[in-house]
Amino acid sequence: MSPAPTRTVRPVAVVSFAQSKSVRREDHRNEVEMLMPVVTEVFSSIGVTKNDMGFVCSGSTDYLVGAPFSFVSALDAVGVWPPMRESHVEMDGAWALYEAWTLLQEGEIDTALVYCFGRSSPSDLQRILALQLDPYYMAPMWPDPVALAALQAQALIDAGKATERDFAAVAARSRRDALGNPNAQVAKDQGPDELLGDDYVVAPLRRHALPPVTDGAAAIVLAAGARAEALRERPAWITGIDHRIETHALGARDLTTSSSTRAAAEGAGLFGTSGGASVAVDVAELHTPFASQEIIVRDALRLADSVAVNPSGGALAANALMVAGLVRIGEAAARIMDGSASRAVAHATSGPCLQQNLVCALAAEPPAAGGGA
Amino acid sequence: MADSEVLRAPHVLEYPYLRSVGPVIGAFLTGLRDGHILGARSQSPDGAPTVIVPPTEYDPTTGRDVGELVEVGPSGVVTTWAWASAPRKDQPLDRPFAWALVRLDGADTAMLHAVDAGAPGAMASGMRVTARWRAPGERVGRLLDIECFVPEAAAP
Amino acid sequence: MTDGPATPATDGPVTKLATPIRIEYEYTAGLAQSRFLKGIAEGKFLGQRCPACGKVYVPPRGSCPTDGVATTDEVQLGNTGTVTTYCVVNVPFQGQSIEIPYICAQILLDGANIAFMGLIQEIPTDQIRMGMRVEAVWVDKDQLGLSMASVKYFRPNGEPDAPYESFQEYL
Amino acid sequence: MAERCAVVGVGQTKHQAKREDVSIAGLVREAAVRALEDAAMDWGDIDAVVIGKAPDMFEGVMMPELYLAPALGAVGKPMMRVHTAGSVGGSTAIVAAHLVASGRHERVLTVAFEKQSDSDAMWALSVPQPFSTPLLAGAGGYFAPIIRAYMRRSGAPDHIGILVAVKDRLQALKNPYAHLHIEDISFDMVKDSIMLWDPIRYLETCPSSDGAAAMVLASERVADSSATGRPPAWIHGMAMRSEPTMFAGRDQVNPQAGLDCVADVYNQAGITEPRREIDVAEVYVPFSWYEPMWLENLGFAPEGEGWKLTDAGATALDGGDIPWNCSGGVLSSNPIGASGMLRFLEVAMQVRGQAGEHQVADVRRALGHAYGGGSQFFSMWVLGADKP
Repeated sequence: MSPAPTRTVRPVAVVSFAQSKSVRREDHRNEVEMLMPVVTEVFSSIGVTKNDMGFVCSGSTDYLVGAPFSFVSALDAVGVWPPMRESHVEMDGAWALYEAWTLLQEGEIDTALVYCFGRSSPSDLQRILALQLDPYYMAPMWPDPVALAALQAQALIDAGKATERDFAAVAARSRRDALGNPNAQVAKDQGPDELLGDDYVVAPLRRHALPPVTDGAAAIVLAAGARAEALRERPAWITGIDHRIETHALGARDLTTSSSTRAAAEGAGLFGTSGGASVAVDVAELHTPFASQEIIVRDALRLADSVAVNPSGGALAANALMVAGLVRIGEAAARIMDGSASRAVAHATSGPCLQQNLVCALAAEPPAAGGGA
Repeated sequence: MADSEVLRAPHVLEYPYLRSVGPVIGAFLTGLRDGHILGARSQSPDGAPTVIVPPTEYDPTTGRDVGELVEVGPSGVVTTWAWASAPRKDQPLDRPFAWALVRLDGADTAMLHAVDAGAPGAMASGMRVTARWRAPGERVGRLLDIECFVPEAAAP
Repeated sequence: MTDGPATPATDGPVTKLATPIRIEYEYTAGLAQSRFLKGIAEGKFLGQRCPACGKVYVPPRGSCPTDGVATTDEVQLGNTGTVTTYCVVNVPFQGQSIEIPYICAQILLDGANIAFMGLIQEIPTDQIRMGMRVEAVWVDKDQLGLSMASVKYFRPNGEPDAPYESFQEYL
Repeated sequence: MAERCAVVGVGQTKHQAKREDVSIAGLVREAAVRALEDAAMDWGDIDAVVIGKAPDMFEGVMMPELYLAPALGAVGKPMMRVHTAGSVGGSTAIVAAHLVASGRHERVLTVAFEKQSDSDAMWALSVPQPFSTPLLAGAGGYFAPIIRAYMRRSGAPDHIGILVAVKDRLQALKNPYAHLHIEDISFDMVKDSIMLWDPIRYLETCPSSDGAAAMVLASERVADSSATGRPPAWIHGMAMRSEPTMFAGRDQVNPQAGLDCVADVYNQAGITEPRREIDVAEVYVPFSWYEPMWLENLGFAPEGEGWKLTDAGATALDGGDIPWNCSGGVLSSNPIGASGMLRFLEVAMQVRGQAGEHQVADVRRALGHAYGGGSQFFSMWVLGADKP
């Protein structure tokens, strides 16, 4: 690959974020009914309507619903009439945001709605996620995501990079921080020592190191340049965004590192031009469903010890499939929009053992025109 | 409307998928049925020769076509493992077992499988294991023609 | 389903792999569909009106697809409607017990602003027309249940055909 | 502000009912490798991969891009997965093209596929849900009443659908990749085929195929220095539009989303008289009657008069002034997730002069079209031989 010519990055910002309250089981609403109030809120909080949107992009998966084309009826929550520019990725909403950001770069449109939804409660997520695996060599054994994450956690332990107590410390901090998040599903004040008394689910992962099973939905409005400044006093500017995928063959990877997160962070400009030995953002929202994975991603992003990681509680407090990645971007942006942070980084993941990762760098100051993304 | 008024019903998504496997996976599955394990010759990104197990038509890192198939195993080394104390429906064994990535002798990548070790104390990364085959008449050409792996010391 | 479980090849190369998949779900109908089905179980069609555009949707899905707002205003519709368009099905489908040929029609219930697909019976297939007036025939009261199977079919109700102009915007 | 983007490589599989000789990865790689060879590139030259397909239940693999990443040389690169129902093949190409148009990447591989023989298309498309007892009539049962509405509105005679069915199958005989090669196709053969969903006859419907399509999209800099010896096919306009599946007063015969989408594309391409300015089109026609309907929706004929173009032979490769679906179209090959990309790819082949026996002479501009859902999702592009 020869280097691309330098290009101008158009400043694009998160100007609104809304999410449903995360619950174990959304008892009385279907997908559309769960999503609609979220879309309503993401618009009303900045005084816009769907008619102000230049593009709509969503993320979801048919396997959570158990029916093909499940994203189609979800469009009814938006009301795409008159016809709209619209697209859908069978991925976490974070990648829908990436698609929208890309389109905004071209300058023809100034706004985009991004949304996602996922109800994990109707079925057995441990079984559904086995269908993400190689259909010839892995899926026929029905390995569950906890088992695969446990293989990764054991590799971390064997490499001397973490201990079970480190996993418990991540879980304890996340659940304690979640006490301050009204949308969190699991929040409690327990120390690591107490958590180490939990049973193993798949050793070396104990109950506390696992994410909850969550139903939820989220939405973000992106706006470019002056439009962003008009819609929000303090927009959360995207200074860089990128994503990478690794091989699917677990036995051909170093499970203790996340090369795709590292490369995405470089692509998102997180390390700056200096190579950045240590990244000192104010807030990092990491989509690490298993406590052990936070250690890997934190290392890949070279986060300084001072960084507040997952002040929302992260995926250990609420982990709606297809949603939790976009929520990380929303939570990080919210810290900037409310003035409590100036620089933040958000991360989303997909696939077994952190196979695919997206990194989004956010700041209160817009990116310098003419720089790399 | 109260929650109790919302209708619910069981829904089953079920299909007996029958997959065509192509030449490389097909050769591997044929080998399993006949009692041997095949890997594919390939090259790492820096050009070093490697053997991929289980073999795919392509290198799992570079995406390039793989070369000839060679026999590997049936013993190898556990590179990492995890103890499933309560196996789930359709998993390889119905008693507690270890999931493991096993790098077979002669291979450069590890494959996911089960190790029947009895107790977690019998497991460790770096330990040697060997394949426990199903009886020839029960083998049909699938990964579970190897019922599981067992610690090499415990093998007959 | 066209293929049964694989029968293993005992010799020769393996070319197929059987990987049966079964996932169990608990389906939740949601508020709007639940209300509609409870109406069906009582032998009536319940629609919902959009507070923004005033259109009546049946079956309701809880939101107006053009306005993106909740439809909460419930409307009971009549038992009669108009065939807007149709097709004659001459091919048997797995799981379908209706004798072929049969008529599949878009039916616009009186008072509704959207048509839905229904079965037309009690008329030879070559006599179905766009604009034909039809009525719902329900199963016996003790057979009514929470599904559209409670409506056995629609049949001509003898009224003169509706003029094309009265339903053309629903085509 | 958008950067120029061009197609510099195309590849497709031989489409057939069951590709029992390949795995899912093998099928997808067959198209991708051909696209790379056509672009004179190797896996390492590609910056990003965008893949699309219809519902995951066809193959029973959830988000199969995860499993397919190494098979498509995507390791270490950005990879995205698009799903917009039947229009997905077109939408996938457009998402990929925006990665170039935005200045993000210079060489993007885009792929779409379906391997529906691993299951059964009829099952996967209509998984029954609780509480609904759908009138089981298949896709034709959904679209046949819309076709009848078109016939009523336009006054089109009954034989128009037959003409399209014959024309596209004749053209498929000139496309070695097409699934259906019906050597003795004739008006009477179509007319006498079983009336499945009156007014749709068996031979007026599309087949169910395994297949894949792939393209390499490139920046102006890369396209200008392309070593393939074939000219790039430049994107002159591209657009997507969606509308809800059902709403009061919806026109399903001539959907507004289609009208808006094509107006946007023509505006970008500077086209005001499509029939005169477009030399060839590949349009998503899964049932024969959709040719006259889309002729109107896409502005080639006034409303109600599309069937007259078909009737006069205007859309035929042999002698028509605006040949449609020279490849045989969806009526001759239908790997669902890839069907839309095949339309986009075939017009690239026409513009680049590589369509072989089904090549139209001197193609300067061509329209590729895909649609999906209940005629509600549209994606289109116009390619040209000249740099826009």
